[in-house]
Amino acid sequence: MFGGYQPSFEQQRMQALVEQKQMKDFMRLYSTLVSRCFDDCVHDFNSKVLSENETSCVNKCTLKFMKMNERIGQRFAEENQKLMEEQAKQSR
Amino acid sequence: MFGGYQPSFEQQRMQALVEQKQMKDFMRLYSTLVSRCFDDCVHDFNSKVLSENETSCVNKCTLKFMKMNERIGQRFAEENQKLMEEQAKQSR
Amino acid sequence: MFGGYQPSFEQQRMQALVEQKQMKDFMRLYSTLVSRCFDDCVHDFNSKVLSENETSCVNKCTLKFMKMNERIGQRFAEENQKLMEEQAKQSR
Amino acid sequence: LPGGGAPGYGMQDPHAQFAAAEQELEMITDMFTRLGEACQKKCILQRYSEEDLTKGESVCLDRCVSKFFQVNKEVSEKLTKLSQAN
Amino acid sequence: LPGGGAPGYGMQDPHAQFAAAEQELEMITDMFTRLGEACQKKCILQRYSEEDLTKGESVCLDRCVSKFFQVNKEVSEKLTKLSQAN
Amino acid sequence: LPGGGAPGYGMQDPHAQFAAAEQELEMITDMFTRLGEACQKKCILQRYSEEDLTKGESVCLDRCVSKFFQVNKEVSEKLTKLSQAN
Repeated sequence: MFGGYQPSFEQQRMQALVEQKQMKDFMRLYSTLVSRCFDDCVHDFNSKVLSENETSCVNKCTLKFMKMNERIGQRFAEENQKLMEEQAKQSR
Repeated sequence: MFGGYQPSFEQQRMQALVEQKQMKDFMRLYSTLVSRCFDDCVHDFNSKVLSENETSCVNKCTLKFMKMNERIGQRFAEENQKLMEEQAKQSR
Repeated sequence: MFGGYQPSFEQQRMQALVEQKQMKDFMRLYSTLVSRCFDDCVHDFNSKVLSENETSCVNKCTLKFMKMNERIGQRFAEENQKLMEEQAKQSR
Repeated sequence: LPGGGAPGYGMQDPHAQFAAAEQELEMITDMFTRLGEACQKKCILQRYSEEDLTKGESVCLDRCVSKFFQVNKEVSEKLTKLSQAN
Repeated sequence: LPGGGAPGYGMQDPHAQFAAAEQELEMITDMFTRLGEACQKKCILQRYSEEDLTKGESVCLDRCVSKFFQVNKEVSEKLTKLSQAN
Repeated sequence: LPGGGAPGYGMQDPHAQFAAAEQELEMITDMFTRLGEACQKKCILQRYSEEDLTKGESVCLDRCVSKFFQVNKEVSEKLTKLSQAN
């Protein structure tokens, strides 16, 4: 496939690509989480310090977001798997 | 312009860049389309299967989105053309 | 750190990266500004030409956006600085 | 690396291969992000009164993912038909 | 490739050239995406009762694109003035 | 450049170094963009009756940035705890 290249070299490079992508995805997830919990929990700007209620809301928001994300991730992987199997069947 | 490089080589590379970009744009368009039609057409989560009404809505949504996109694309190209001509005139 | 590479070469490359990033950020800021001011100021499509009111709104919107952005940028830099100092302290 | 005996920058060479693989990853990630946004909007109403997903929210999320994939399939088939008609 | 007789990583070398070309493409695409979102929001009200654009929607889209470019021009001129004033 | 005596594509080589630096820049930019959107939404109510920030808007923006960083810190600590618990 990669004429003149050593497979192992290309594989390393591909793996680095996947790792970069995962890091990028995590960062995107993280900043989505921060901005969403900020949006939903912080409404009062008469003070520059988070109130106890706001802090508690942010903590619940974080946990709920992670659980939601995990559940969606599982379903997504299952559905994606099904899709790939169908496509493999059709291309035979 | 590219001292020491063969133009044809650079041109190939530039073309590959444009093709990658087009593929990326199409993918962005596609995922925008899916998420928009999902948002606008699917509201009932008492079932895990699309109803007939939802399916019909998704189909109309897809067609309407593509037509809208085509029309905006034409106008965008015209306006962009005008803009470039003006800029070319000013820089003379 | 970069065994076998001349630092100055790597530094140049890093600087080019930072410059590209700044250009990209400016472009993102710019297109955010245009679409936001369009969204907030243009509501009438009985004509294809901006009215005086719309033009005036766009101008104020542009100025306000830039001032907001500058102020947020200053605060962001300060808070980011504090954060880095705390992290440096913790990792000692 | 580019140059030497490499075949240029068509789809055959490794640079284009990586770009294609990167784009596929990008596509899947983008879809996942959008699905997450869509299903949060549709299913997570009473947001942060408690930190666990309620039973109702969980079931809604499952169905939401399933329906999102069905919409994906409908759109994909429609676009295929359109491109064949032209 | 970089190195050899290449002039480093300033705007003269091909890497930077490609980066600049890529950014311009990126900019135009970004604008187009945002314009599409804006004009859909402004013009496509009764969304999916039928699959064709109505006459009203079509005219609105045309004007919307035209006005979007005018806003772009206003903003661009304003920023130019601002940067010259500083 | 890649190949020759280079150590492959792990975190040690310059390509990965640049990628990491690029991602950190990306992260900070992304945060800044989101903070800007969030604080505009929270603080700039009466948008364009005048071109200057009002006193109230300015104070609100300052507090908004401060609180955004505190939320960032809370989330970061919570995730660290979660990852240690697993």
